Amino acid sequence: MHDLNPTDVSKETDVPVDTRNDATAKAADKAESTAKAEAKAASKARRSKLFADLAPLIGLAVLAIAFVVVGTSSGTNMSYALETLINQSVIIVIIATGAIFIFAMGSFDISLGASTLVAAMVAGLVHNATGSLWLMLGAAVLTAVVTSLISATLAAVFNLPVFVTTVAMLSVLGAVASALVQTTGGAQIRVDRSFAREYDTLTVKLIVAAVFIALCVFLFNYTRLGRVEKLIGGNPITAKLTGVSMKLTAIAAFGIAGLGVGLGAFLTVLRTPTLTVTSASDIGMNILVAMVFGGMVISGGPRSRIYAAIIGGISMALLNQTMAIMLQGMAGGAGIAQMVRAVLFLAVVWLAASGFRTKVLPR
Amino acid sequence: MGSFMQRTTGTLIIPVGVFAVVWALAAIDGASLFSSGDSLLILARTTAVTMLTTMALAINLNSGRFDFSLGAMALASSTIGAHIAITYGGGFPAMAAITLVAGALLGAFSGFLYTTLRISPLVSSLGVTLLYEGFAFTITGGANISFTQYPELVSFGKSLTAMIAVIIVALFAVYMVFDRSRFGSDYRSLITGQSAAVSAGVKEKGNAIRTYAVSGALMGMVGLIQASSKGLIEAGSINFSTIGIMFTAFLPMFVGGYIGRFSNDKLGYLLGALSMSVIGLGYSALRMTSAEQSLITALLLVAFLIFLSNEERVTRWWRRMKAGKGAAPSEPTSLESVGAGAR
Amino acid sequence: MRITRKTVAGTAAAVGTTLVLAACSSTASPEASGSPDADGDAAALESVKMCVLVADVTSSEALSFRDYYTQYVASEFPVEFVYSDELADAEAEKTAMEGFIANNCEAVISFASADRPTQLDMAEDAGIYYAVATGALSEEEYETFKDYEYYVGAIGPDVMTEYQAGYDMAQYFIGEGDTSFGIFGGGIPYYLEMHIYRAAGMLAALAEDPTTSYGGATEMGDILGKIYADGTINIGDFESDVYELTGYLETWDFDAAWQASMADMVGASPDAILAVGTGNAILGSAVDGTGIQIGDIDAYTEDNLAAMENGTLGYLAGKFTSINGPIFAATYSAVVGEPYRTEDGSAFALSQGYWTATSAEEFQEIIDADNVETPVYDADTLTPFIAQGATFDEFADFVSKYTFADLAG
Amino acid sequence: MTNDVVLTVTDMSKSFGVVRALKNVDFELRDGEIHGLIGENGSGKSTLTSIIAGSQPADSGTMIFEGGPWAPATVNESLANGIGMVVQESGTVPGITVAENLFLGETGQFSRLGIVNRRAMYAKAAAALEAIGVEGVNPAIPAGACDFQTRKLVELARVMMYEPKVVVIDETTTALAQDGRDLLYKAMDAHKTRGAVVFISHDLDEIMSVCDRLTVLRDGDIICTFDKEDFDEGAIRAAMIGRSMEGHYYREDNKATSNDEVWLSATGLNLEDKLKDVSIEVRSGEIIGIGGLSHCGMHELGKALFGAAPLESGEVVSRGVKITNERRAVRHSLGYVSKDRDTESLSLAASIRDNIASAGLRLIGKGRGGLITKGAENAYVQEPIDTLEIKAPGAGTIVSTLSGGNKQKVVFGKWIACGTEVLILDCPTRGVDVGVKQAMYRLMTQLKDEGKAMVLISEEMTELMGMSDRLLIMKDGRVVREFERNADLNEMEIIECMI
Repeated sequence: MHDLNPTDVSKETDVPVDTRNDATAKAADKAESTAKAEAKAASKARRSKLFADLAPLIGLAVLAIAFVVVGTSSGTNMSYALETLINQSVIIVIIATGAIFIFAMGSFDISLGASTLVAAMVAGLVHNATGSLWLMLGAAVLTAVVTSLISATLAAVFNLPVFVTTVAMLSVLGAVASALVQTTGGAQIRVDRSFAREYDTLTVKLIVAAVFIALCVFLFNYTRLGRVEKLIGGNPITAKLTGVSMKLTAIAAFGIAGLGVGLGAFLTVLRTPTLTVTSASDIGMNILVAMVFGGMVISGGPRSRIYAAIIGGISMALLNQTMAIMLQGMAGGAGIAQMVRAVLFLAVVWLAASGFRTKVLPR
Repeated sequence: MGSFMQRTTGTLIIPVGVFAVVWALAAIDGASLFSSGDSLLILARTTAVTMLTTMALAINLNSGRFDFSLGAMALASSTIGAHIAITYGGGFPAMAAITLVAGALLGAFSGFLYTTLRISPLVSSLGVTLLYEGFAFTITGGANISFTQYPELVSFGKSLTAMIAVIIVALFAVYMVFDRSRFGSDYRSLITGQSAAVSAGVKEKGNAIRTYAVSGALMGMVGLIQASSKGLIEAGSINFSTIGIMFTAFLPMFVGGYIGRFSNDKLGYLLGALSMSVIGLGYSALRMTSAEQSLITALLLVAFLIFLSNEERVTRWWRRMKAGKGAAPSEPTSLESVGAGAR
Repeated sequence: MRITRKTVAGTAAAVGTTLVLAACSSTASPEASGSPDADGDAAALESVKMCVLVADVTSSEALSFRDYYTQYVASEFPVEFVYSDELADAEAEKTAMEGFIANNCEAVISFASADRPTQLDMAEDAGIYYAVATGALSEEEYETFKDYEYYVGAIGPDVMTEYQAGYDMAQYFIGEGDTSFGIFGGGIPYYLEMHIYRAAGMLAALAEDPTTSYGGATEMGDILGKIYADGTINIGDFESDVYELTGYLETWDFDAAWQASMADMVGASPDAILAVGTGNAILGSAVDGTGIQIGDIDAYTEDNLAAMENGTLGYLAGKFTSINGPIFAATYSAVVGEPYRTEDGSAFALSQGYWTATSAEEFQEIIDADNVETPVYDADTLTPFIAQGATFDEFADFVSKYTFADLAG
Repeated sequence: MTNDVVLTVTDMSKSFGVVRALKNVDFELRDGEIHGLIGENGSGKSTLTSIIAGSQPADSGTMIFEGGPWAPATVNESLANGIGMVVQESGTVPGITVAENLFLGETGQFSRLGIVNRRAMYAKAAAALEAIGVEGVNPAIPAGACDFQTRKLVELARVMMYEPKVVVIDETTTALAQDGRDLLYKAMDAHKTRGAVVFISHDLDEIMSVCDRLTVLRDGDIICTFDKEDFDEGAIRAAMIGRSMEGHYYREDNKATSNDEVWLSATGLNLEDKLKDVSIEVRSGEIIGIGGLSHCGMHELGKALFGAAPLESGEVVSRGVKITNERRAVRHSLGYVSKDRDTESLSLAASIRDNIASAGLRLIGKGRGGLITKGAENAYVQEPIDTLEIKAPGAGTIVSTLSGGNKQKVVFGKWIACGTEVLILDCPTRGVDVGVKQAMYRLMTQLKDEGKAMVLISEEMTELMGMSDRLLIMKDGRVVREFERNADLNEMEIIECMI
């Protein structure tokens, strides 16, 4: 799942590189042509890179336009629709942004949806027991971070492939969730409605999102953590031989992702105070789609972008709403909507990957 | 290679061990694994389904290609098959044939998308999953396909002989295709020597598409069996609700990879699937809730992974000595490659 | 791949075509009946946009209900129905509600019960009418919401009706002289309320025999309590000198363990299998030819008819196709300004039960009497209760006369 | 040897982007000769041979092979029609059997209805291996289970199997130990009776002893062709470099010097069969050379000294600190340059900036509470880029687009920038051209003068002799002999104890 295997890249540029090798210190012309060649190659790389980075934004723009056009033409209440847009994307965006720390390292966590549910349930139970908002928040974050760290430590200590570890985690958490529900001796964990409504406001959501995303952007772009994660994602061996501790980095990454899940779970409780074993069932895959939609390279590495989750999350919400308006309640509409989603998804990914092709097929 | 004894032991220790343990547990609980007359049928049927799924997953994962769309292919192909068979008649033969062909085509298309778009296979499989789920949904408008009025279409999944036949034929076919055929040796050369093989003139794109097609056909068979054992097809499953089946294939896949070191990984997938099915019977004999079941299965998976990775550590030296199986064709299913395939 | 104008064009095309495809298919939508500007602030009497929350879009029951609304009612009344997608959980319900509100629905008829309170609050805040078409609010929920201005009310089997349905089913088979039973508990482990009450009803019916009890419990309350505590049914706890509980199955996992349990239940060849729901769909092909009869609570569909004809389905309690006619009438009436309120001015909570068939003939009568083309709740029957000044009591009386005898007899 | 020409290349040119890899080259290969091609990396020899062998087309020019026009589309087509090539980087596939490797992409010949007849395949494979004198290799075992040398010979066998008229052997010998080389030489000699051999090598001595004629390329031009009788090392080297090397290529002094304090010491290192009770000491201002055949364990030693090998026993101490893993190593200013640059020392998809900064992120963040600003980072990165003269449009350039030499400079830059005191260099000049090589040697000398400690692991004897203060020779995981730097070191003597 290495997006561009180092070896392949070198293969592709092998011969030209060879012929460019002997810039003997004195042979000026040669040196020049070498520089030129590399300049050319580099600027080409830059161009395609730029385009690839823009692709998700283009997608976002197209979708936004489509949304406005379709919305207005079918008399949609746009202001409400806009608010809805935020409501529906903010949780995904938060969790996915945290998850980018995991994916940047080339790791893959499929259990995020399940841990969101468990964290939300614990938070709900805690609130019902204590009636405190802050304890509930704390419980959500704590639970999520702990579950996340369990996967991380399992994988790190026994050096298991993270993905499969999280596959196991997925079903463990599922079992935990149904156990938690059983404690209430009922179908669901219910948090007091009026309490939830009181805090289920745009302000709360935007504040939580802003704070967490700011933190992530800072850590990812302005501290060592983000850099070493991209390094690991790009080439784990090199990272190790450059003195990066895989285990510690992994644990840090999963910690942050856990924090994101915790906050997401917190908002989930506020948004839907009735939690069942099926709650948050879509989140796990949706954050994946959101990230990729936003231009995240699923196998991580230098091209990881912390903003991918935001772009992708909003794009998806836009798309879903547009489709909902257009296919209002026609039989099989959901199916068509999903097929359209698939095509757009593939189109965006294809553009985002353009300019990073290799001779052999990507893996 | 190891002696015949070692190989036999290595091959059989897991299935036999599992059976012994489960049987003992059931006995302690005063229950029997084969309480009802259908137990054997169920054993065969679930073994078949798990084995086919495991193979479908493994043949691509060996090449570092992760495929979320397995369940979607099973769903879409069986929906197509059933829909046509019910609308235009033709009975079970038609339904079976169409389902398998549809599966192969869906697989090939998935491979075509991946090789043409040249994006990460995992990502393209996400798109394909959405596409095929949506497709199946659109065919029936989201309604389940029920066979209550067409019992003849679902007799197949109730026949023990049919299920055993499926297992044998599939096993033989997959073995011939991947271990003995020209396609197979190209396929295996691409696994560990992608660039070298390509520069030696192996057609990677075509090989990949064919592999996906095989995987699709296998899942088509899965869809067929499930349709006939459930008596309905839940064509309304969307939003990735089909990916679950893939997760059931991991443990048997690792078991298969382990067994493959001693004999052949394909045989390993069968034995792995068999072990899982026996455990399944055990769950029901011990009357466990589905929560308990998923918990235990998960713990088994982790435990086995831990065993594998540490066994790798401990026996590294030993394995170097008997370098024979060091990088045998079956090896890629061991942890490293899944690490690479799905870190 | 080098990025060329071609690439971009290609992609643009892809995006374009998909959107177009979607657009076309939307115009092809069967629900696009009624004038195009039906929605929005167009005078309500002309046309009403009603949105329907459905948790289940795949069962034949759900589909027949849908057909009654979108094909019959929508053609008889100036109303446009907009259906939600399948709603897996509370989040999905909320998302769907948001979509409805954003798209100017004037009323919501809800078949989704994951989080009714939230739905009610959202509807009240948005000022659109909200009606419960299946199940009913719990006591305290009703107390909380009965005064909501935009809460129309609920018509449907309340939990007691569900309990009764289970009880009647068991009684029927006992009457047939059956003594050994299997129980299909469906969503009990998910604490699906109606399934739990139905199962409790079945056990209570058996427990009327003095030697019989479920873990010592013989009364509805105790039995319910035990099921809620266990989250399942343990046949080990079933004690009786007369009856035998030979097997129990729940959920729809279809995995090895589940299949084995099902095989056990069928293999024990009880006289009958009492299903809390979807029994024929799940077990039909398994019991086919074993002589075991299924008692089921489902809908009057072709599949179930076929099953009853070939004898696998012995008893069916089911909602008839047009059962949701009255709630539509009440909702419509409310939208156009004549909501029904109880004498103390609160939203109504009316109960309706099932129609039962124990033979292919009865079954046939029922579907002849009530179907999408000629429903028992047809336009003429419903019109008097839509903004025609009918009182609440008249309406309640109209709703309470729901039996086959009342409507088709 | 007969003198009739088997292959003529006329006026051939090939460009990659703005780089002209071949400039109107004329080349002539005679029947029955072993024809050497020599020149610096990228002088065009690989490009020329790869065109001849069909792995890429020329931009212009013509080829005549055995009287007919020659323009193979693929390697396999070329092979099938009489010209085969054994390439530099290993072309075998580990996961499939030796036999399947021999018939890679060609297993069709054994298959009926798509099913491969393995017995026939193994038989033919065994025959092919014996034909080049390789015995005791079971064609049914996976290539991955064979040692590197055997795999190389399998490639050779794969080519020879087709009994091509012309065989191109591209820098294969670097991978071979003496016995392997002998097999190769034997095969080449034997082939002279059947056709001609084109032999590419960096090893001047080797090429001079093996070849009948040799052609020197430089910057995509053919400079001149020597006949065996007028082979002269000086002349050939001059022709290669196109100038007499001014200044010294290696260190100027002939004396072993170092400060007193020991900066890196390893005692009793054991690692499987790779390292057997190895102990070494490196002092400040000292360059320790470590030489041997490629599988003598010296590369493992390099990793072990950096804490990157799972040692069974023994310990590595640097200035009082026990080096137990890479992290500690870097924390205590050790640096490691791997011999596998692209896979172990660089993140190819990342920029020069990211790569150089990667080892010094803590330094960049120092004093800012770990905050890494663009400015600070650029400043940190720019210095090594300038001092090492890394040629690229900017620090943001993706490393994979750089030439081998510049890539290696980036690796050095990474370690120099973070103030590494102890540098472990594993084949630091592999695949690097003379110019960069010289720069590297100068840099090493400079670092030595600054008092840094260095371990230079290399397969190039001249380089080791030219740079080391002390030279340790390893064999089968043991240090067998130590040489002190002095004017009259005898290369033959050293090579003796390697083999």
